[in-house]
Amino acid sequence: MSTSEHKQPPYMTVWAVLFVLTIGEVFFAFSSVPKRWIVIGLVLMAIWKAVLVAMYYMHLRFEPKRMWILAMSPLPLAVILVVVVIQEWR
Amino acid sequence: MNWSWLLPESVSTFGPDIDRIYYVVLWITGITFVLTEALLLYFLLRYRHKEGRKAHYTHGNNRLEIVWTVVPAIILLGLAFTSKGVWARVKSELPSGAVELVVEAKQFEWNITYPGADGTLGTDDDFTKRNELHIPVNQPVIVNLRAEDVIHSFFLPEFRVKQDALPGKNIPVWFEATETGEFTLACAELCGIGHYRMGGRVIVHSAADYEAWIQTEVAGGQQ
Amino acid sequence: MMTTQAATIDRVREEGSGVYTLKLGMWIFLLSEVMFFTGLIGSYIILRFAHPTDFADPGQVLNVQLTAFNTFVLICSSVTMVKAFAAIEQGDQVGLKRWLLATIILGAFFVGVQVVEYIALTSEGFVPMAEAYAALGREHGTTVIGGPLYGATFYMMTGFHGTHVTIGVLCLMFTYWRARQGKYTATSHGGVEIMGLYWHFVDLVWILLFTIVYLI
Amino acid sequence: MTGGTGVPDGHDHEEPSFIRKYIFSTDHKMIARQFLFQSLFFLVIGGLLAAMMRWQLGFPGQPMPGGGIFPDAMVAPTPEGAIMLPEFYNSLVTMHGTIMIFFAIMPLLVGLFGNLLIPLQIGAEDMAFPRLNMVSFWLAVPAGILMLAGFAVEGGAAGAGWTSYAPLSTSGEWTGVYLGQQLWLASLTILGFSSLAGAVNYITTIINMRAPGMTWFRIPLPTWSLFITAILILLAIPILAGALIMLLFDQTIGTGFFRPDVGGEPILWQHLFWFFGHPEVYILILPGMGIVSEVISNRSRKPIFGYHAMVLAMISIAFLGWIVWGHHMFQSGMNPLLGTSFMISTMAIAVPSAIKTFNWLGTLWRGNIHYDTPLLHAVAFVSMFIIGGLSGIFMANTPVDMYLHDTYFIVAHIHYVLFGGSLFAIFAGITFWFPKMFGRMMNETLGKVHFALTFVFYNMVFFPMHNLGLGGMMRRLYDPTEYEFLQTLQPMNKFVSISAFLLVGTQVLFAFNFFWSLFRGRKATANPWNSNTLEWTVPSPPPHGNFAEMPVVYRGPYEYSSPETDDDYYPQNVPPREHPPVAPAPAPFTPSPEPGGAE
Amino acid sequence: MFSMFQEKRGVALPIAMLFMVGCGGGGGDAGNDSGGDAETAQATSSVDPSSAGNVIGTISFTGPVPAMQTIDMSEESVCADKHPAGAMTESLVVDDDGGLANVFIYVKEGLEGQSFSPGPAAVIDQNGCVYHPHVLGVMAGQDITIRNSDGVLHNINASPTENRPFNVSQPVVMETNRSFRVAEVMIPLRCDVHGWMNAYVGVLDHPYFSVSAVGGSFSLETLPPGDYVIEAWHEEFGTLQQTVTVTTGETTEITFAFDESMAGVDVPMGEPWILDHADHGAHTAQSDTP
Repeated sequence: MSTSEHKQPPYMTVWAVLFVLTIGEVFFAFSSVPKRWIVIGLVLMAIWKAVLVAMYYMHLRFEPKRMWILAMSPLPLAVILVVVVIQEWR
Repeated sequence: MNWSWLLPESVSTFGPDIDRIYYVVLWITGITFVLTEALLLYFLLRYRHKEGRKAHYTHGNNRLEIVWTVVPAIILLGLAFTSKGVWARVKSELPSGAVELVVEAKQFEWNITYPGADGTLGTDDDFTKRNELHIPVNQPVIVNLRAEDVIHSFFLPEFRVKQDALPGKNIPVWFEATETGEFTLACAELCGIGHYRMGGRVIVHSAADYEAWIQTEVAGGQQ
Repeated sequence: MMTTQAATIDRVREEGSGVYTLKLGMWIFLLSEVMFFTGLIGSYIILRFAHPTDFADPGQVLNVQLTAFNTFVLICSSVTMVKAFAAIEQGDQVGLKRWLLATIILGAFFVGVQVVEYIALTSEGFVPMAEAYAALGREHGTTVIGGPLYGATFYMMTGFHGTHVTIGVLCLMFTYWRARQGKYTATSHGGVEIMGLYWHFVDLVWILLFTIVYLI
Repeated sequence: MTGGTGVPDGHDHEEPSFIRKYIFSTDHKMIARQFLFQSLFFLVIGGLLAAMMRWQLGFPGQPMPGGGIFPDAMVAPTPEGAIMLPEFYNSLVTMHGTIMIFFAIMPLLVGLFGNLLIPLQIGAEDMAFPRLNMVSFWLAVPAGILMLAGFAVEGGAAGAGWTSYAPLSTSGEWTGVYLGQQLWLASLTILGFSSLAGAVNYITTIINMRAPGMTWFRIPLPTWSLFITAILILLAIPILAGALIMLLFDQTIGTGFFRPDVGGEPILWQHLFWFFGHPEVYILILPGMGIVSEVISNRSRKPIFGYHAMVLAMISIAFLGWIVWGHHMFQSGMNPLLGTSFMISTMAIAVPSAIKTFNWLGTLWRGNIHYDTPLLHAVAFVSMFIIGGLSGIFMANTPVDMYLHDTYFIVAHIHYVLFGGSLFAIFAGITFWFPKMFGRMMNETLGKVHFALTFVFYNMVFFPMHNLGLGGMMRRLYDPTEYEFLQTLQPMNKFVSISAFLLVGTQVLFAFNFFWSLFRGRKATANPWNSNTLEWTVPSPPPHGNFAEMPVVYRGPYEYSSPETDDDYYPQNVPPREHPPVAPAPAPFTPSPEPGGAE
Repeated sequence: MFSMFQEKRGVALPIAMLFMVGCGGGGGDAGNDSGGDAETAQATSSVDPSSAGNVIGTISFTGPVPAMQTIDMSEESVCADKHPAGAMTESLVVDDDGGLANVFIYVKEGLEGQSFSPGPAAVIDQNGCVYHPHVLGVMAGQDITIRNSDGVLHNINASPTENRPFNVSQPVVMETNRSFRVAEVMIPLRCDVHGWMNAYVGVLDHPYFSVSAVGGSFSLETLPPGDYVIEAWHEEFGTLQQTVTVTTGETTEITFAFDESMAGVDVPMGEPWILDHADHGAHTAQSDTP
């Protein structure tokens, strides 16, 4: 925590990366890669962007570890819900 | 008044298996029930307040904790694993050489379509009966369960069969009668104003009678 | 970087989360928001998996270019928000107000674009009502693209995100008003930070929505 | 949200105006009392609805006594008298379930005890966000009004069951209920926001506002249970809210999420509902467990047996509770493989409950048990919860569930958990903390009589329901005698109904005792039960801001009959006798054992 | 349109939220006065009988007359006993000389600008698990006394387009009063407990309607002089129209001829209920699914 007391997080760099990733996503979505790979790639990029926002803009990177745990706690539930219910149509 | 904890006698092939599991559970829970409640009562009387007596000062006992964590876990999971076979057999394995019917539930009636003389559905000698499920004895029956409007539940108490009918889905349900006679068809899922009247009859014929019945129905339908 | 806050508020207490109460509260509220969007997005994923034919490939019905631009707007608003926070951390009142204003404008612009998009889509028959659904797509062909679930889930997700953005803008205005009164200082600016947390969360949700709804 | 500050505004000691003190109060104790009165009102309503249902079931097709007061949309006027209509019966089924769960039990456990106990037991002057707390209550009020409004609108109140399964609930064409169904959805959505506001408050308060020395494993069990409960609420309610809103759109603007006729998925509603619904079950029982632990430990003057086991059991319930929802859907056409895995996880979640039960027994063992009303109710909780828990194993078992699903066995089970469990815990809690809430003791004799009658009649009502279920009687039947295989059960239905009327009537005793004690009850001392926890270190009722100065905690909450003292109790804030009191360092971060770990 | 009345209720919701609390009662059922029959219900109107004329006529059906289907009521002994000869479906009732019954004849155009007020309540009786009459005409706002003479559970599920839908039940011998606010031709009624039970209600804002009796005869009496468009509606063969001129004191005679070629036409009617393959609703049900 105290490490970031004075120097500011690289807000503009993160912004640039987000911008590039968004452009990348759009082009990748309409590329001729097989659909499965498009989906995987897009999801990965989206997660990457989300993590960037959470880490730098929401300062998670500079919070005590217990805050990370707090913030991550609902994600397993989200996965459980979707993964289990989808089994209905397997 | 009927205070018994016995199930009504079952008339389907897998009925006895289900009942057996029920009675096993009944014994386990029954014994646990008696023991715990007796213990509770005993402690209440034995350790009731007396002037000047101080309670025993303890924060617990880890060995005990482990015991009463592990023992129930083993019993319960054992129960689960022993009974999952029956479940799979009833719900996910369809028998061969079965009579196929279509049961379409709608507010507030069961429309049962029979394959007719040729024994195949979808031909023009199919005929439909309202709230009357006729089946042969000692032969598996596959019911293609459907619903027109809302969710109903296809419940044959004596056969230990229960399956919700989902609109927009076709759910195959199988069972095999072991006795002839007349039994109950009921709706077990709240389906609206007339839910409580959405009953019907299950008539189990001997193989010969069933054939005869089909023939008469087909004949009746044509003229 | 929040230790100053935590110290002033929770000095003598048993140590809790290590962040000051207001911020902790916002984080916990955001957890429930996560679950809310889980419900909506999860239903969308499940329904799409169950009825693939009810949905369409990217670009057929939805205007990806416009929304990509809109995504960019929202990302920029996140940057301005975080700039506002950085400013007040240094006690820069003027910067705070400037950046907050920028965020408000960008957020409002995002909502505006979404409204325009809705109008265009409904005019193309892409509506949430099941019986009225008749999406002819952006080429205005004659065959209906996708099915009722497409319209319903789309408006459900984007609509609720839009609502969150709108609420965010209103809260931002409130924050701006307080900033105008000089309520925030270098040592006490919890309001700005939790406002930022909410705003970035909304941005984060949109990043996922944009990918899942528009691009996949 | 930018409104709240980190510091609760609890320090101003000038007398607030009547409005701020009794109506729009931000004092957690007042809000707790507001929840108490609102919930008791709804408890009465729910009970009356149940009584009407039992009339129809015990005496089907016979004119309802006093049925004449109901409008023609609810009853059929006949020469003999007014006979209940099926659609009205369906409304009763639905509203009884909804009101009891969402407007009686849940606000009593969470709204009342959460607000009352959390700040007092952790040594905080108030909730973290007092204004949010007030909002939480004042959202619950309109929600309740909307819920009851259903009875006043054309078509009557919601009639698709408290689970409101789609597509039955998607259109009045199926139920005959048009606007009522929408009011039901709107009401629950609003109530959801109320619960969320509460949950955020509880969690934040417990994490960040504990008095010095109040480490995680010195927190009293009621607060622990409410902490877990709040987490479940926080994560489960939003799912329900989403589903409710989707269903509302299906009804109003005609979307097709759950409507099969336009390609929607009715089973998705069931999954979303029960993904919320199972955590909800624990939301409804965990606080009860906490209260009972407190009462049993206190009244048997003995440390709670296996405190850590108790806490860990609750935590494991909080985790396992998320992967068992499918056991409500075994017969719903769910993928049978899912059925198997859900059966296994369900069996697993029975274990923590067993642990807690044995620990309660262990607490009573070699105790010094005082037979006060709270203890009687608490013990009733344990013994009834045993029955409820055990009967659950039957339905958890998929093959057996094929027969028992949607029969009265389920009805018996849920009432053994929610009435025999939660409600007895609530009686225990109210009688136990009544002095702290109102500064007066409740009448002991009346309390004991009320307990005895309630306990007997309660079992007369719900135990036979097991047998009804085994006889094959389905739930939510307007007239069971329509099935001849159920006619043999009719005598038992009569018996149950009569017992039910007696049970409802008995509650008048409680109401009388409650209000009589409110004004005439014996004045209560600060610590009438010789308890250890912090709420008893302040006057009854506690002043605004609770603690004169911040208390310092030296030990766990259940140090009863400790050898270190001559008394049989040892309050958490009493400095150890041997060495002089050492207050913890006022440095911002005293390290503490805590899930999540300190840096 | 199904979704349309949903939208209506959607709008109703927020408003209802506001002042729902106060208003008591279960709505709908005002009073319990049973009344005469729709045909004889003399509506008070501004028309001077002395200057009025009549229209009478017959409805004929040409083509092979399919045998009427018998209804299997064995489930409901109460009703079965009331039909010793066995109950017949009423969707197509033709007598030997081709007179078509259960046709709804009404003045479609020509009465613009005139106002009429409804007469006493019309009665629709559920007797022997059959609606009597099978086709009923009423005026907007006129009470309809729905009677259950069977004493077994019936539910009356009305799915109109313009009016408020309702779905009420009658578990015992009893009466319920309902009314439709605005004109609508036709509103289907059905009983979900007995799948075969259905009826149609034509709601008009004037009293000039009639239902063809067995044999196909009908009459529209005391019409003011003028030109009218008369429409005949049948649940399976759709509608026929013709123009007549009514002159004072005269009785104009017209005939409508339905034939089997018209079977399966899109019958103008309140939207049929979802997924109904059971009977007449079927053909319009398809147009429902997107």
